Amino acid sequence: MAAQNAQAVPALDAPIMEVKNITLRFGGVTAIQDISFDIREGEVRAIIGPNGAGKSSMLNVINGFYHPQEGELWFRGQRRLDARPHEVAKQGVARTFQNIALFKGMSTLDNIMSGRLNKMSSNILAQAIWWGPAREEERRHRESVEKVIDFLEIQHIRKTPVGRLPYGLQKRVELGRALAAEPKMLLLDEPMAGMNVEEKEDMSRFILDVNSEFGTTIVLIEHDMGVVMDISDRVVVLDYGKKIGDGDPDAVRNDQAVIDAYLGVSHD
Amino acid sequence: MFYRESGDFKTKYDDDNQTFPIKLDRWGYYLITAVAFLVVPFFINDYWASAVLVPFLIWTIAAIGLNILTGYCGQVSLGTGGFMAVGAYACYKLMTSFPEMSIFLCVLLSGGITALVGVLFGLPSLRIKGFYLAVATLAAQFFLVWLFNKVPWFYNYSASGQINAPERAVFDVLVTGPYATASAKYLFCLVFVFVLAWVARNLTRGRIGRSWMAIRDMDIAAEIIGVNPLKTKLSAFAISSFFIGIAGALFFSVYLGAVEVGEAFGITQSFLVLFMIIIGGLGSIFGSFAGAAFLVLMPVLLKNVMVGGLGWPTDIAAHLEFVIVGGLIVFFLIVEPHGLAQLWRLAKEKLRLWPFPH
Amino acid sequence: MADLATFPRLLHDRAQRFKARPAMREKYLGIWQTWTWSEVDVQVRTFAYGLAALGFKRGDRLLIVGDNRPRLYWGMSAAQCLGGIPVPTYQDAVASEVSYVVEHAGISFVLVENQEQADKMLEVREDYPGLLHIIYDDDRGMREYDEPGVISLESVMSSGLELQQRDTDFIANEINVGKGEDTAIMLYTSGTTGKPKGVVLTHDNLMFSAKACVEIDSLDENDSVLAYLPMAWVGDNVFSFAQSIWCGYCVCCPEGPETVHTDMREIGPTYYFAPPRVFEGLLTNVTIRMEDAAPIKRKMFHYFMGVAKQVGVRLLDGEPVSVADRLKYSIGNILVYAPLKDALGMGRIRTAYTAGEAIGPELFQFYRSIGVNLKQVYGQTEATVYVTVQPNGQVRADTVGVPVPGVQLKIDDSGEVLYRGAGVFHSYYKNPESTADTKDEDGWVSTGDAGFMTDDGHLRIIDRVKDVSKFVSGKLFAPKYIENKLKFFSHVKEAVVFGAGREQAMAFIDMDMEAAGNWAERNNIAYSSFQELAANAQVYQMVKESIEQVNKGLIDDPLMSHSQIHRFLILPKQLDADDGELTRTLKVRRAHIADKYASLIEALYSGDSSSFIELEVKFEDGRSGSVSGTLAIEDAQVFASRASTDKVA
Amino acid sequence: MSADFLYTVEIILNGLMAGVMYALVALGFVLIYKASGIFNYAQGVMALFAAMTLVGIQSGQVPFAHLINAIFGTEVHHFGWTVPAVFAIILTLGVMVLFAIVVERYVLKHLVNQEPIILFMATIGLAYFMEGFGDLMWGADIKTLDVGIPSGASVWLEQATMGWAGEDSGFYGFYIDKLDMVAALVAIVLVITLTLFSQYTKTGRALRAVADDHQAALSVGISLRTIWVIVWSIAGFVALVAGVMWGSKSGVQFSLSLIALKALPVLMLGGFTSIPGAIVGGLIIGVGEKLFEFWIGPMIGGATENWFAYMLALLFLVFRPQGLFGEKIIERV
Repeated sequence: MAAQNAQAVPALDAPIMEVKNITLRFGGVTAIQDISFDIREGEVRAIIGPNGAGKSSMLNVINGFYHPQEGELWFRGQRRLDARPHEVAKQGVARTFQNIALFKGMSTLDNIMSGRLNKMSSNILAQAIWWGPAREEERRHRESVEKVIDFLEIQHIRKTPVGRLPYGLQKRVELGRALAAEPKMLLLDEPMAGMNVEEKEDMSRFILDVNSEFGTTIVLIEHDMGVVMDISDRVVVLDYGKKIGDGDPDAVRNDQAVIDAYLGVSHD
Repeated sequence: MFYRESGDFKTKYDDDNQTFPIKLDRWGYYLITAVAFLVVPFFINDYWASAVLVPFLIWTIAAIGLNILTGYCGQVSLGTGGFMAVGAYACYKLMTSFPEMSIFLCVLLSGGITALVGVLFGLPSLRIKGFYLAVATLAAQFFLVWLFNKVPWFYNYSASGQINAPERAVFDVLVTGPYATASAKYLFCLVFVFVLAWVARNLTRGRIGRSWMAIRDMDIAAEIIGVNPLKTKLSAFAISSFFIGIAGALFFSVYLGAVEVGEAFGITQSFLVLFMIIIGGLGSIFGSFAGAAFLVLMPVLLKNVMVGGLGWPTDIAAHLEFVIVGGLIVFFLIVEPHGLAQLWRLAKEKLRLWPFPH
Repeated sequence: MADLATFPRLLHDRAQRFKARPAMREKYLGIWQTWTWSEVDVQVRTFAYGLAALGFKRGDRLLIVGDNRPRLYWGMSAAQCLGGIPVPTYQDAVASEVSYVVEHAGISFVLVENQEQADKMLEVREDYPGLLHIIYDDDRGMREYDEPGVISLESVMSSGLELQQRDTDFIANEINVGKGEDTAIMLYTSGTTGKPKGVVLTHDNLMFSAKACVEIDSLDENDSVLAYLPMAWVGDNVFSFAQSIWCGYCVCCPEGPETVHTDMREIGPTYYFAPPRVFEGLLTNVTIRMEDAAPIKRKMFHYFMGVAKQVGVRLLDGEPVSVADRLKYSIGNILVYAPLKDALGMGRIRTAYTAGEAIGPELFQFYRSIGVNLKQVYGQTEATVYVTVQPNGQVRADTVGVPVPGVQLKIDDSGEVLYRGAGVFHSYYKNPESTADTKDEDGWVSTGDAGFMTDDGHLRIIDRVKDVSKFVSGKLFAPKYIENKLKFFSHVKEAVVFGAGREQAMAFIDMDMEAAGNWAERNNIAYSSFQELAANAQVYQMVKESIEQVNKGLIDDPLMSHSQIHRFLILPKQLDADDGELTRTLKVRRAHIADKYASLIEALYSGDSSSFIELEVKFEDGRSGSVSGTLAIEDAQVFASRASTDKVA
Repeated sequence: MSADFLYTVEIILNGLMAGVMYALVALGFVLIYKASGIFNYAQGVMALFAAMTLVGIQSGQVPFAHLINAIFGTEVHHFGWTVPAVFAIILTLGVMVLFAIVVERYVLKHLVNQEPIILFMATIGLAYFMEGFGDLMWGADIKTLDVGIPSGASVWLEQATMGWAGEDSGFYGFYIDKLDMVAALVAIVLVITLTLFSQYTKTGRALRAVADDHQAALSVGISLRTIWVIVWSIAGFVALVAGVMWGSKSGVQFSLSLIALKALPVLMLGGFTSIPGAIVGGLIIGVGEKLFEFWIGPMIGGATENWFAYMLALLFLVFRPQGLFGEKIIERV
C-alpha cells in the first residue's frame, strides 16, 4: 500500500472504466441489456436495483467472469477484450463476493496473503529450496498483508482458520484479501448483507477509509439504501437488466423511474 | 501439558513462518531427524528394512506427491500407480542406457520425466472437475500400465517382460541390486525423503502452495483474485508426478529390484496411496508420513499377530487385512475426515491449552 | 563516567553499555518489532531535535496521550532531553477531562497516538487555543487533516534529522544542562474528589525508584516487562520507563488493549505488575475455563490446587517441606502449575507485584501457591511508587511489607501512616495549599491511610483514615476492616459494624441468599422466605461461629482486639440500592443504614434479646410493601487479647 | 455384403451386448448418485459380493468356514445341502437389503453433510471392506455360478446368418453368446421396470425428489434414511443382477469387482445422473472398445480394452465436460 500512498490524488473526472452498450445473455435469457455507464477514478460508485436486476451479472462482466455478447469495456483508456478473470485481476481489479468466497482451509493470514498472489513471481526452484528471492518475497508481502490486517483491525484473528470466524469478520477478511491486491478498482458485491447496524457502520468506515487513504475506485452493490446514499458518489440503477437511472444519490432518489421500480409499478 | 510457550516470541517474519514455530516441536523434529540418520542405520536389519522402513520411506514420497495434488490442490487422482510405473521404467531406461550416470541423477531425472507425463494427463483437469477428473486419471493408470506391458522397448525386449535393476553404488556403497545392504538402501531412501519432504513443505507454504489451496478451496474465487488455473493445476500435476515418479524409481530400483508392471504398479497401488493420504490427512505433509506409516505397519502387524501369533493361514490374514483397512477408512472418514494429521493437531492443541479444556 | 543524574544522561550511558541488547519491543504487523538500546538512543535524540525544531524549549510541557507505544515513551525521553516535562495522561479520558490538564499545565505541545486522540485534542483546542502543536504517531485516517499544527511524528523526526545536521551538539549540550532536581515528569492523579492534582516528580525522585528494582529484586538487562497499564499512572513510569533504563531490561508493548493477554503469553515477562482486579479477573477466568473440563481433569486440577495450597507458598518462601509433599508438588507442577502459569503468561516471572488496593488473601495465595512470586508493594504517586515492599521470604497476605531502604515511616496519633524519603514528590503543580496539606516542612507525607507496624516491622494498612473512627475509650475503630473479614464468609453478603462513639462493636449481618440457600438445602432446612431463613436458629448459629472466628483473629492485633463484635443480628431483608442502603456501586451507606435501623441499633446496645421491626420495602416490580417481625439478637463470644489487658466481656 | 462388413457388424453386435452389461453396472451407480449424491465406488464389489453370496447359498457353503476352522481348529465347509436357484436368489436379495440397512446405519448416517469427495472415498473403503468380508465369508477361490441361464453360442443365429457374405468369404455367421442375449434382455427389462418404478410409485417419486431437494423429499413423508436404505437395496438388487450375468459368463472371482471400473467411463460419458445416459454410454463404450481392438488393437499390441474406454471418455469430456446428457454448467459466484 505504501506505493499507492505516494501517488498523487487522481483527477476525479477521468473515467477509470467505461461500460458501453453491454448486453449479456444466458441461453435465451437476457441478463443485461444494452447498459452503458462510466466509473470515474477515485469515486465510490454504487449499482443498485431490485433482485434479479442484473447487478451481480454486471459485476461479473466487469471482472471478466462473464463475457458479454455485445458491447465494449474500456479500462484505463484501453478497450478490454474478453479477458479471463485472472488477467483482469492482474490489471488491478479486485472484488468481494455476495456469498463469502473465502478459502475455508486457510487462516486469515493465508487468505489475505493469497490476495497478493498475482504480485508474487519467485520461481519454483527458489521456492522449493525456500531460498533468497522466495524467502524475501514472502517477507515483503507478509509485511504488506500485515498492514492490511492492521488497517482492518483483525490482528486478533490473524492465525484463525477463516471457517471458524463469525460472518461479519469473514466479510472483513474477504475485504482484506481484495485490498491486499492493491487494486485500482475494487468491486464489492453486497459487502453489508446480513450485518447488524454496528457491523455495517464498521464496514462503511472501512470502505470510505480505503477510498480516501488509497484513492481506490470503488464499485459497490448494496441493498441498504441508507448506506448507499451515505457513502456513494454516484449511483447506477438497474432494473430487469436495463439501466433506469444514473446520477448522484439525491438525483437518483428523486427519479420517478427509480421510485417506480422500487415501489413495484408494473412493467409493460 | 509439555508446551512452554511463554517467551517463545517472534521478532522476524521468517521465525513466525518457520515449519515448527514452537520450540518443543522444533526439538522433536531435530531429535527424530538425528535418530533417523545417525542411530537407525546402525541397528537396521534386512527384515526391518524390507518389511517396514524402506517401503515406509518410499510410500511416504508417493503419499507426499499425491497429497500435493489431492490434498493441497484438490484434484483427486487415481493414477498414482501408473505414474509410479513411469518413474520406474524411466529409471530403468536411464540406468541401462547410461550406466555411468549417478543413481541419484537417474532417480531425479525419472521424477522429471514423470512430471512431464503428469502434466500431459493433467491437461484435462482444466475442463474436468471432481469425480469426473478422478475417473479420468484412471485412464492414465490403465493406459500407462498397458503401455509398459505392450511396448518391448520399455523393458529392453527382455523375454520375461520384467525389468531388473542393475547394481549401482553411491560413494562405492551399493544401493541397488541384491547385494545392497539394508542400511545403504535405507539411507539412500531417507535422503530422498528428507529432502523431498522439505521441498514439499517449502512449496506448500509459499506462493505456489497458496495458489494450490486457493484452487482447492474455491476455484472460481481463486481465479478472480488472480490465480491462473492452468498454470496452477499443471504445476500441481507436475510436482506431484515428480514426487510419485521418484517414489516409483526407488520402489523399482532400491526396493523391489525386479518389476512386472501390472503387479507392482496396478490400480491397487493407486488406491493404497490414496488411502495413505486420507488416513494420514489431506493437505498435510505430516499426514503423508503418518498415513504411509500406518498402512505399511498395519499389515505387518496384522500378519505378525494372525499368522505369526495365532497361526492362521496367510490368506485369511490377507482377507482380514482388507476388512480392517476398509473399515478403518470408513471409520476415519466418519470420526475425523481430516485424518491422523488432524488428530495430531487436535491433540497438540489440547496439550498447548492444558490444563484448560478449550 | 558522566554524572547520571538525569534520565537522558542515563539513557545515553545505557546505550553505550547495552548497545545491541533489546530495549523495547512492540507487537506490530504480526511480529515483535524490536529496538536496541542504541537505536532507542538515536530515535530519542532525533525526536528531541524534532521537538526543538518545532520550538519546544526548556520547561515546556509535552502532553502524551495514548496506549503504551514505544514512540510515546521516546517522546517522554525526548522532552526530558530538552529539559521539558512530559505529562502523560489517561488515554480514555474524555475531552473535558483532558481540557483541565491542558489548561492547568499550560500545554502547547501534545503527542498523540492516533486519529482518535488527535480528534480529542482538536476538540480541546477549541476552548484552549494555546495548544499549538499536535504530533501524531499513527497516520491512519490523518491524511485529510489540514488543521494548523497537526503534524506527523514522521515529519517531526525528519525535521529533527535536518536540525541535527546543522547543529550536531545541540542536544548533547541540552542534556548536560539538566540536573537531578529538575522536574522529570508531571502526573495528574485522578482525584476522587475535586480536580486532579499535578504531581511534580524530579529526576532524583524517579532515580530513587529506578534503583529500587536492583536493590530489592536484583533485576538486570535480561529481564522483560509488559507495558500495558496506563502511561499516566506512576507505576508505568517507574516499571516501564525509569527502572527499565536503569536496569536495561526490555519493555514490551502489546499490539492493542484487546490482545494484552495473548501478547503477555508470547512475551512471557519476567517482571510483572498488576492491580488486584487483574489478578482476580485472571483467576475467575481460570476457574470458569476449568469448569468445562472433563470431570477427571477437574478433579485432578482441584486435587493439585489443594496440594499447592498446603505446600506451594511454603516452598516459595523456602520453608521446610516433607519429601512426600515436595514430590506431590512437583507432579502437580508438571500437570497443573507450570502449564497454568505458561498459559497465563506467567511462566517466566521472577517478580510480580500487586498494589493499588488491598488484595484478598485467597487470591494472593493462589498465585504464590502455584509458584508465582507475587508480592505486595505499598506506594503512592507522591512517593514515586515505593513506600513499603515485601522482601523475598517475608511475604504475607495481610501486610504490605517493610519500608523500602531510604524511606522512613511513622504512624501518627490518629493512626495515619506518614513517610519521608528520597522518592517524595516535589510539589503539586500550581497548588501550594494542597502541597502543604500533604507534605509538612520536615518532608513527612500523609498517606491518608490508617495502619500500624507489626512487631516484626511490617506495615499493615487498616483503612482510609477518613473511614476510621473511635470508641468512647478513644481506641481505634475501623469498621471496614472488620466488615471485610466478615464478608470473607460465603454466607455473609454484607456486614455493617457499629461502634463509633460507643463502647463495643455490634454488627448487622446481611445474609447471602444464594450461599445460605444452598447450605439450607444441604442441611434439609425448610424455609419459605428470606426472612424465615434469616431468622432460623441454625443460621444464627452459623453466623455466630463466623463472627467468633473473626473475633479470635482480632485478638492478635493490639490495635484491633477491642473491636471484637459483641452482639449481632441478621437483617430480615437484603440491603438494596433501590432502598438507598447501598450505593449504585454496591457500597454500604453506613449513615443511611444507621438512621433507618436506629431502633435495631438501640436494641443491640440495650441488651435485649429480640426486637420488633417493620420495614418499608420496594419490590423489584416497583410496588412497595412492608416486612415486619421480631428479630433475634445474639451474643457472640469475645476473647481475651493476648497483647493487651482488655477485659473479657 | 462383404465378409469384412459382416465381421464388423458382428463385432458391433457383440459390443452392444457387452455395452448392455456395462450399462447394467452403471445403472447401480446412477441410482445411488441420483438419490444421495454419493458416487458409490463399491458398486462393483457389491456385484461380486452378491454373486459370491448367491453361489455360497446355492451350494450350501458354511459362511466364514475358513475363519471358523482357523480359530477353532475345526474342519467345516458345507452344510451338505443345496438350495434351488430361485430361493437362493431371494435369500441373496435379503442379504443385500440387510447390507443396505447396515451401510445406512453405520456409514451413511454418520457422513451426512460431508463433501462428495469424502463420501466417494468412504465408498472405496466400503469396497475394500466388502471385498475382504466376502472372501472371509465365502472363500477367495474362483466359483462357477449357474442359475440356469443358457450360455454358449447361439447356434440358431449362427446358422441363420451363415453364408450371408457368400460361400467363400470365410464368414460363418454371427457368433453371439446366448448369455449375452439374455443379459441384454434382462437389462432392458430392468431399465423399464426401474423407470416405471420411479415414475409411477410414491417411493419412486420420493427418490427422484430427494436428489433435487432433501426437504421436498421429507415432505412426501418418507424419511431420508428410509430412502437411502431403499436406494441401496435397489442398487444391491442391480448388483445382484449384474453379478449373476457376469458371474455366469466368466465365473465368480475377484476380477468381477473390476467391472465397476468398466462402468466408470460409461458414467463419465453418460453423466452421473442420467439413466438413459448410462445406457447409451454403455453401448457406445461396448461397441467402441470392440471396434478399436479389432481395427487398431493388432497394430499396437492388443489388450486395448483395458484403457480404451477411459481414453474415449477422457477425450469426450474435454470437449463436453457435462457428459452426454448432463446440463450445461453455468458457473456462478
